[in-house]
Amino acid sequence: MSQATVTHHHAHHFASADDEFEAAKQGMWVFLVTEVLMFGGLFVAYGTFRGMYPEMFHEAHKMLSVPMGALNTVFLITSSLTMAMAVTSAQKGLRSRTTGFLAATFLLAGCFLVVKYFEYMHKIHDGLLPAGFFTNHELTNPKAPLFFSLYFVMTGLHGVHVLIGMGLIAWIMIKNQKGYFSPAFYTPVELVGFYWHFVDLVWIYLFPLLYLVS
Amino acid sequence: MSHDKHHGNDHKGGGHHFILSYKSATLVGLTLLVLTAVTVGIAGIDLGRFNFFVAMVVATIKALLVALIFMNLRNDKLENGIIFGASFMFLAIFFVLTFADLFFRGDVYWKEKGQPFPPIAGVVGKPKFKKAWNQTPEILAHGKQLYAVQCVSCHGADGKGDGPAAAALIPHPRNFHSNEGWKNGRKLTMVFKTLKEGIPGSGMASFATLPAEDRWAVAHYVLSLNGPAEKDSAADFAKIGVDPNKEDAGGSEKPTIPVAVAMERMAEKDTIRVTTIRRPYLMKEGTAEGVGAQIYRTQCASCHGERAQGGVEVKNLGGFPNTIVKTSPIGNVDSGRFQEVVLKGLPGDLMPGHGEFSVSEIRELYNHVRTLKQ
Amino acid sequence: MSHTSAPGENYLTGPKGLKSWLLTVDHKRIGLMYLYTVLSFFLIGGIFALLIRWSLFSPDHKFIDANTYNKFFTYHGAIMVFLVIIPAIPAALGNFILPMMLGAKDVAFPKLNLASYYIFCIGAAFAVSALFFRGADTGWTFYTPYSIRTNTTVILVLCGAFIAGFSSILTGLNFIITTHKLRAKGLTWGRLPLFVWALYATSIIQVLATPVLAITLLLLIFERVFQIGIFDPKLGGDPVLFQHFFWFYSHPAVYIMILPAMGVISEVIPVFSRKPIFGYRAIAYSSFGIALIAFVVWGHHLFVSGQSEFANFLFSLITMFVAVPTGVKVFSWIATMYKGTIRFNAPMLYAFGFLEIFTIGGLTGVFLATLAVDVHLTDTYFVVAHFHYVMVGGTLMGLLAGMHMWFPKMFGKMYSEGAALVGFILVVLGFNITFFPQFILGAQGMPRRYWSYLPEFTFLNQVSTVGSWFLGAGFLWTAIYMGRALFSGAKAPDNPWDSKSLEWQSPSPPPVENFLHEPVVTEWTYEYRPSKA
Amino acid sequence: MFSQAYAAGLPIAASDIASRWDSLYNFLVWLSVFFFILVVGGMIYFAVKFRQRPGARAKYITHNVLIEVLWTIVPLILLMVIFVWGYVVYDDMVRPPSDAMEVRVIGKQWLWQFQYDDGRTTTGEVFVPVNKPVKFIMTSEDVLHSFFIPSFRVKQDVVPGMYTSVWFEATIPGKHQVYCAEYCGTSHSQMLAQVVALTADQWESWKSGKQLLGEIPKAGETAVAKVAGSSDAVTTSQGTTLVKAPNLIEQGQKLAMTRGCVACHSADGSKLQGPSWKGLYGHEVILSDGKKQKVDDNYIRESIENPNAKIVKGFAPLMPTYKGMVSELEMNALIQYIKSVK
Repeated sequence: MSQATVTHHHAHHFASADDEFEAAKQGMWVFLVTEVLMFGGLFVAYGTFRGMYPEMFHEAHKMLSVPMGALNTVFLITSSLTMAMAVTSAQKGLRSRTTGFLAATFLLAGCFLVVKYFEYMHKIHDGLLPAGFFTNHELTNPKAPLFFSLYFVMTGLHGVHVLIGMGLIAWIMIKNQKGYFSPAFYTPVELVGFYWHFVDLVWIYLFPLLYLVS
Repeated sequence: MSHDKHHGNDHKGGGHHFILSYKSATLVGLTLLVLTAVTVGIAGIDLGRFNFFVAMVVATIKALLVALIFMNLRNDKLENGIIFGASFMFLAIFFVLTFADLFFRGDVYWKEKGQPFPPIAGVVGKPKFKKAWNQTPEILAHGKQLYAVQCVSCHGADGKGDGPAAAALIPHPRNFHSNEGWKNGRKLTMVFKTLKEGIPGSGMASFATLPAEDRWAVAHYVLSLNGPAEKDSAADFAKIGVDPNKEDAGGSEKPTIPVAVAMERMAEKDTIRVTTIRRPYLMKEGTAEGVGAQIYRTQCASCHGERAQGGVEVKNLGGFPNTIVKTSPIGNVDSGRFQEVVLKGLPGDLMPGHGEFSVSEIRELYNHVRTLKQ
Repeated sequence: MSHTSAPGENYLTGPKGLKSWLLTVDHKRIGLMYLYTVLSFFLIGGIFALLIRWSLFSPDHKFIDANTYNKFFTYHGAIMVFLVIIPAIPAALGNFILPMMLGAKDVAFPKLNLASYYIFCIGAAFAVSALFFRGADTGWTFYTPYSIRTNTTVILVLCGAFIAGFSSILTGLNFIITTHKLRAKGLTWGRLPLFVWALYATSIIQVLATPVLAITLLLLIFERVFQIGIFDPKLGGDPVLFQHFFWFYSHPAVYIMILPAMGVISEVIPVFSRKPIFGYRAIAYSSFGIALIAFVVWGHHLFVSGQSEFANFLFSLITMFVAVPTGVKVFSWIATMYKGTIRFNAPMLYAFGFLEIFTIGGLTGVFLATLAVDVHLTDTYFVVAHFHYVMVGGTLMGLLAGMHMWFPKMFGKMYSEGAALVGFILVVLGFNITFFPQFILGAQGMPRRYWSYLPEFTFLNQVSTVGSWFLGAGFLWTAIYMGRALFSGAKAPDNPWDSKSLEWQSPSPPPVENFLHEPVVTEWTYEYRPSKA
Repeated sequence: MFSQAYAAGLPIAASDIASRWDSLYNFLVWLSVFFFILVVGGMIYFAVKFRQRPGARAKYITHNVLIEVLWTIVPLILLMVIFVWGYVVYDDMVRPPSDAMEVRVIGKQWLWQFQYDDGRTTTGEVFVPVNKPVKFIMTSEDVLHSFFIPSFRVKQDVVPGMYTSVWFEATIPGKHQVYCAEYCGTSHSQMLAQVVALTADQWESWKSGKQLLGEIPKAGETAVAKVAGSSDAVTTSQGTTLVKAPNLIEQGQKLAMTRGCVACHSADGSKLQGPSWKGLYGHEVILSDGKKQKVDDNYIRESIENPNAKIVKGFAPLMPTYKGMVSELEMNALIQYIKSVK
């Protein structure tokens, strides 16, 4: 068979492993569709309030730190790159290299969350909180608290996705170390890769929309 | 970008799996980083309304790179592309039709994009004054500037309460050159508090929209108009929630809630917090007057008359200053309804709610009213 | 893993014990578990319905106070919508039938299927747990800002609906992939049974719309917990925006409820008319037409909400188009009966019931789509009657038709046709007596969600309440004879209705992996040649 | 003829729009009856005629393009007719004539409050003249409500933080029932009110505030007794006594003075720190960014609550917020006053 130590049997209701792979992949795409629409709701709310109060967005976004946002963008994009490389390694059956790339992805995701943590702490300290708890006195626009509601909900939901992603990456890293994957079977690696790229994709939009309002 | 075409192992029945080469991946990754730099760079240049479009176009290019190459949609089955693409189509529907409402509601909310927000002097940026409650020539000068902009119209250029608008205002705006009538004492902290909260019912609005340091500055200036002010005690600072040992302008003053939010919170609490017990009416030993009678005398008699008979002409009760209303007698209602009316008031009928009474106090009051009506 | 059945063994008699059921990945067992769960919630929701109707028997002398009443109609709505009607046909019947109709051994992701079931149960547990705290009194629509202000435990119901939503998403995902990847040899798209088409269209809606419900409910939960203010006018938000969010899901959800029922009817009518379905392509495509239009009409729930006149214009116009594919389906079903040889078995009776009730529901829908007319009728009992005619008439009649149709396949037993006739008469009669007066009440101006009403509405309300007893009795009767058939029914043949679709080509009840031999399809599902009649 | 026959199921039609609405409704009813008979009648007929009988053979028919096209196109045309008809009536329903009398309505849990230009407020009853267009400008203090008057076939949600409006021209005097049609909590079903449409005589009495109105019957029913007496006050049929108050404009003017508005806003066109109110309402102003803004109720409200959102060109953003310091009643008075400064 292959060089894999553990042989993967495809489920009995599929005609072949390849069919199973295609089905799983398409399932993942459909799942990502649901994710797009879930985040999409938040973008609609964002568009609504930005359309209504453009000057408020302009004023409020200045409270966000562009360098931190940019740094996080770099972290996520790089992690997407390492993830893509992890998938390539898995496809080629290079186990330790796969683990290495996955670990790098995991670390970069961790860095992202650490930066996010400092950003959050800073906002909390300044009273830049969701509307009901907003206590900042530098922002004078009465609608400004809404910006921070959106900021926290959007980045928060994204952050939760990053956390879940980290869990998934850790999981396939362990599985990979146990020799579960081979060039013949690497579906989970590829699918987690999809998920991770999607998380990156959301951030690609969040960054300019929240940090770079003009 | 080149892709290594990799044939799956034969035993799988000839599935074709595309493997992205490390080189291509790196190239895409670098492109993405460059594009990020472009986004940040362009945000600094003012292109008017095009900033937004450029940012979105760049983001979309990045998203496409990720989807097509990292997620390999380029070589994937067409149906997967259609599936993923469909999500954006439906999202677009969501956007377009929602906005067909929100931005076409007559003139209710609609506002054209790109309206710049006019900057307010001294609002944005870090506090300039540390421990702003300590008077310095700089802060006094700053206060004078602010006074000229914010206060002159009512309080007058010299602070005599004779600004152009003063004549119409009742009560009249404060004359800062007089020591009379400072209810809370002529103290820095109390002026600061007034600036923050306004004086409801008078023309004095809240200036909580000004940063704390600006309010300190105005307070300094106002007090400087007439001799030395009273000393602020530690308790005074505590009252306004400022820790004078801290460095920044607000001290540990909890940053001001916008007045609007504060008012709404207070308003909301009042209607919910029916069980809050204030105890000014405890039976005094040795007096014949019961709790119910005390409450009635202090809280109800002014409108409903000594014997709950109503018919008193009342002015300026909550509604408009000049409204004259004859009150109605207290009706014969059961205790449950009585309690409800006392707690919540009769909205629209000028009867205010008294959420501060406890249930037992209301019961006493009810019994007293019943005896009055007999 | 791959357990092949011994001869004579079926999915019911296969692995034994409670654990084998609770941990099963067999779509048939999961389908049955869904069915039992859904029917239990139907019982609970139905009891609330009867209590509401009983409370409305007279304008005063209530046995429940206004707050309790508000909670009851909220439970009734939330349970019936989220826990009964949405999962009833897709998750219960669909799970059982879809893979069999496709000639597959199971759904594409059997473990995910089981997970969906448990997610559903967790969501349901959350929603129902509110009953034991301070309840919820927002109505199933959770309109802000009331849902932000109320001091009931609405958050539990929100969490419940949020979680149950994921079950719906995953089921939809599973069905889409199953339909794409696991069709039997020769089963081309053009040969697929219409029930599959309907479920496929439903799944697409589930996948596209439910995530928006998830984010809506999540935002509402945040609204209550973190005061984010997006939907709260006191904090600068917009309550009408919530209605957009909510109905972006909930209007398509109406089609999640009705499309599968239409699929069932499309199966029943040809089988019992011994004729091919009339206008196969038109019906199949109209399912997609409906699914697509479902996403662009939600604003017709907002005609008087303060929505812009421009949006009202658009939404009213687009809504009119829904009636066209719906009409095409109804006309095609009637045409299918033309020159057939019609048998009056229970499933066909319920198809008749469906046609009668759904036609009224559909036609009154046109009233509500018409801008001016909607202004007066919306938020009155007219709307209540309309959506009960569509959702109960549609989904429940479809479910009953489907249950009677596939009961022999599921359990290998037959029920008594006589008893089914009695049940059918009680249900259809009770339903019409209950809900038809509500059209008149609504036109007269009685608003919905009223605990008490003006005396002039008393008579019609009493008629409606009496009708609800018939309806309740009908369901009870159905439960009794179905239960009896389950234990002591006559043994059912493999294909009692002489149907041509794949699930009937397997034994009743089917073996664990559905078919004894891998099925190969050579003709259209509705190839009912007269020679066979 | 049809409409007479069916009208039994509808409330009294007390406005011109209501009669037009009834025609459309009745058209829909009879159209529905036709299609119901077509579908269900067809179903029953086929079920009986083609029931399974010995020797009967089903015919193999799969489709028929002509009939399928027909039953797609014909309903489509009908639906478009219905849509246009519905839209035309709707358009008149939501566009009040410019001379409509205005009453301000505030919905709160669980009552309706009405505020007139002459400064009086009533609760639970609103007095309007017959045969004159009346426009209600509505807002809510707490949650969503919906103002529903079946006799006029109009309904409009009342939304906190926003003004919506509804208008009608009553043709039948008497009391018309008002319901709250948007679920608003415990006493939703008790949140009722009456629109009291007054005849010309009664309306004069009400306006002068000098005479009792007496018992006013439900619209379409005859009066039991009509008491006309002389008194200082007008008694509503619920017994609330209303003493004459300054009218809404005067109240607004007073408020503008006591709240310090006039410090910056003149009523005579002179330029102070803020724009003068003279001739402001209903016109467009140029904002600081060059955009145009029509001055209407919502803009004034926004400018009071969130003054710096839309600054008129040539003025500095100085105004403090009055959000939370002006009640809904006062807000209405202020807007009415600003509107009156011509």
